Amino acid sequence: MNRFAPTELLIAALARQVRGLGHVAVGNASPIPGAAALLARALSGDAMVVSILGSQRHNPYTDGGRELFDCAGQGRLDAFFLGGGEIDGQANVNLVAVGERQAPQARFPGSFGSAYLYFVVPKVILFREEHSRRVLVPRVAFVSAPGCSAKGIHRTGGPAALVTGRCVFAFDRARGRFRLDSIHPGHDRAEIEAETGFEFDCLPEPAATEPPSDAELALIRGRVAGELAETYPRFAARTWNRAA
Amino acid sequence: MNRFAPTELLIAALARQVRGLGHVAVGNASPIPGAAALLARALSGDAMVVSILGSQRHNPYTDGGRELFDCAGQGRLDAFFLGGGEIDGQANVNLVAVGERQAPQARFPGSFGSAYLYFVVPKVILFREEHSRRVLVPRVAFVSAPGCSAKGIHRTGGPAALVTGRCVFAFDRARGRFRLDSIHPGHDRAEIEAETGFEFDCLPEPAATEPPSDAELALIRGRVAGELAETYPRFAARTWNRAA
Amino acid sequence: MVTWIDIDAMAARIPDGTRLAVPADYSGVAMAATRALIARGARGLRLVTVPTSGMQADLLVGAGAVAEIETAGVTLGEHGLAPRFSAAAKAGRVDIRDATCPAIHAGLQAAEKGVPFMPLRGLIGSDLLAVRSDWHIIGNPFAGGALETGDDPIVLLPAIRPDVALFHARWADRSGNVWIGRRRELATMAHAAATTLVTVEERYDGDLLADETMAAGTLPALYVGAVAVAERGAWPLALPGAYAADDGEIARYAAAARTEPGFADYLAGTPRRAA
Amino acid sequence: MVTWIDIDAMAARIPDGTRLAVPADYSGVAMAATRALIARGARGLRLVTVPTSGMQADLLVGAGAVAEIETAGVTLGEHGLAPRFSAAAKAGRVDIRDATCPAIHAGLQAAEKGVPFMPLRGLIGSDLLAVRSDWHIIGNPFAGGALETGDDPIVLLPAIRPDVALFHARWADRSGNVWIGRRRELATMAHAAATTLVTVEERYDGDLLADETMAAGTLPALYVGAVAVAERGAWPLALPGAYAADDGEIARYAAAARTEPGFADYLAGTPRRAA
Repeated sequence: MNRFAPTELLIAALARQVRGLGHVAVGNASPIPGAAALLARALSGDAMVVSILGSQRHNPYTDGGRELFDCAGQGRLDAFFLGGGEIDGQANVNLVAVGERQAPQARFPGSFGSAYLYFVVPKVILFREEHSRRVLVPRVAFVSAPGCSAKGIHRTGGPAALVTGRCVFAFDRARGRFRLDSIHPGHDRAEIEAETGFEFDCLPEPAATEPPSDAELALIRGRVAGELAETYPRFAARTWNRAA
Repeated sequence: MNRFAPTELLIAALARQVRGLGHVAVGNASPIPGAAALLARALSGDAMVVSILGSQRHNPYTDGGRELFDCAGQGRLDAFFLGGGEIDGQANVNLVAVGERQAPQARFPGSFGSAYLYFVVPKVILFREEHSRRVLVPRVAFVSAPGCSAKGIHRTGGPAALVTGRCVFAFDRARGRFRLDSIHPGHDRAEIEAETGFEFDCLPEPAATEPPSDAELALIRGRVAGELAETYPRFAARTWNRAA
Repeated sequence: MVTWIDIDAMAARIPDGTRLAVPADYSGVAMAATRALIARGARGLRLVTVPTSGMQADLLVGAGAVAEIETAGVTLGEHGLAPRFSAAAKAGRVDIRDATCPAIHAGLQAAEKGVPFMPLRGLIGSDLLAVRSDWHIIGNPFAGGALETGDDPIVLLPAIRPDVALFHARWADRSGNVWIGRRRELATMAHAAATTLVTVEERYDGDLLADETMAAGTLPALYVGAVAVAERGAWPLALPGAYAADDGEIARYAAAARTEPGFADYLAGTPRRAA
Repeated sequence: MVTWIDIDAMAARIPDGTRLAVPADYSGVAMAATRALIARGARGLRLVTVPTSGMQADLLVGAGAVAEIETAGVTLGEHGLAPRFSAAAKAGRVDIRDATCPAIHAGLQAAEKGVPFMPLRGLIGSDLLAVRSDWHIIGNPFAGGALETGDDPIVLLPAIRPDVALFHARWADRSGNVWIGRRRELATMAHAAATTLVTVEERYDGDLLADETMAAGTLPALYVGAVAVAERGAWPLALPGAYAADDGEIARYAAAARTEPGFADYLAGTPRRAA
């Protein structure tokens, strides 16, 4: 068996979520999703178009900051990774604040592109490494972007999965609920239930999250680490001792 | 006295209409207005921004075909020259067709930017060399762009003058009528009345249109002719025997 | 990945009935591909000129390839009115959807943004509104009036979503990135269209996106369906920055196309490729 | 004609209360001018981040220069939350107009086009609509519903018209044309703003519009009010294509700005110009 860091498992698990897609984008402050997209591109033989926000080299856009969103509106973007200060069981995402609007207890950076991309990107992969009741809440305090929409609301996309430091949930849009699909090595279902603030469905026998293969690990530590270091030098240095 | 061609008088007369302005644009198939704008720029010591549609060298835009219109919407464009298949006494302009819509007697090229620019460019200078009852009609068959708008319609611009091969009319927006301001050398008021299909006001003593000065003529035949030949090689060759 | 094909294969990718966006004469017109399209006997095209056209539209209309044309203007410029366009208009043979330049730009921008419409100032009081039943007037909600009957009326234009955008450019690289320079209406067209077909003077040796100077004027391959090499592919029109228009040839066309037989002779006698 | 001035004169052209548009960290942030603005004691700025910001917004907020900030996000990226922004938010000291990235781009495009609003998909069901009373929902008139209560609701966003856009770029030429490369949000910002102030690494020797390759990435001078030379003017942030971020300096800031006294010490101890 190969040995891998938890971060590398997450990268491989996220990459699997976008396998076979044509065009995948990664937003702000997302080194692990960034690495996952770069891994997926490497595994596709460079058939996949990948854009990493903030990267010059791994960014095919030439029409300014709006091109990512325009692409999504055109139906040209297949998947996007999204984080969240809070995420609830209906896949609502909060990137704004907790508490009173005028004087919140916690202030997050802001909604970024979520309030738009969540509606028009077919496969939005939620990612938050911290898996705790602080993050995975019964009901978000502020809906930056709703997980589900009423009929009659223009919506061509939405949440497909939630990957955390402990497990992978799939999102069932018809039911508006998460389903525990696989548990990362070293974690278990009781722990996940204890640390999750919302109710979720569960496969009778949730699988173990598939570890990265040797080939994937080699790509992650080689090409992907090198490509990622341009945009996330601190992360790359910390994870693989890699400079930009 | 200097000697000049009728075309050179028109160029000088049109240039006078935009004297002192900051930003002047010229549209499709407009060699005489193009020369006028280039003359006005030369006379301004290059303080005036000029854009000639179809020119690479005399075109400051870098955001594609829409930038001219966006500039106008922003209030950044001071003047524009506009022609017309038909023009009537209310300064309505027809660039589309005469006769039945399904089977017109005459079909003109189309409205180009008129239906927009006429509303948002403070000073639109109408120009049509042919001054006849065929062109200057009581009422245009098709309003590409209206000369006047009702109160409550967003309108920050409109017609300021009409220059023809015979004279210069000013347009009075409050009254919605043209006023004969000056008559080109070699023409007279009776002839203008005979050849104009709409009613117009008249100064008690319309002036003679001021001929181009020696300095203007030198600029027209030198720098302006050379600059214009890039976009209008046939016109420049015909008028000044000038190659691009 | 972008496919490199020849211009006949490109013409075959524009089936009858295609809603086809083409640029103005100053932007790089795919004239060689247009002749290939006529040679394959294309019919029922729904042209969108961005925002105007000249000899390209006139040729396609004259050849009977066009069912509908949305345009702000068709003219041969210094060579006068577009004769086959004018004749077809008078005979009622083509559905002309008259527009105005910024309306075409705005409609494409709506498609580019994935919104159903775009507002535009002006227009109110123009007879264009009478012939464009697909344009709507609402009261500007930001002026506080009622939407249906409000103060400050403003026109909403529907998104224009071409099936194919077709143009000619100087270079494309191996991956299919296309250098368009400052002719950015080509990018808007490509973003708005389902796919884009491009003819180029030559293949660019290198990666257009790797050099930031070139990248600034590059349409990324992700919008491009196929590329064909067509040397002097805009002939007899100009490719700005590369070559000027062949004025004599356009004059020959303008004279010939005054009559239908003259037009037919011109078509029969014109080489598909520039000399 | 564009005026060449120094950064203190530039800071003086941004009076208290200015609605000031600034780009995201990847686009060229005028950090030297920002320090000059803080040094002159600016107050009451209404920041618009295009569409997000980092250390620039945090510095301005921490220095008490900001009354209002319209933003899709403020973060120090790999260095964590923006500490002074978060503290001001919790204390209710700044009016935060939360937005989402494409809403800011669309609002600027509305101003660029001279229209009062721009539609945008998405948004419906987001609490952003609850805090943005200036956003309107209408029924899409192209779906056939009634405007007031129609099917297919869609959000209209008001135009964003900054008084000043401020950014840092590599080059401007003598006439004030500015090379922005493929960072075209800078062009949109400049088109939308009443005027634009630019700091540059150096003056470009030549005419940026004369060379079609450079022109493709150039903002024309007609939008630019003044230019100042500020070598390493984005420091400690990156100027993509020219220099990387000074990671150690940003880390020093992130640590210091956790507390108000630490922030004050940082401000007092930081050189106005890059070392």
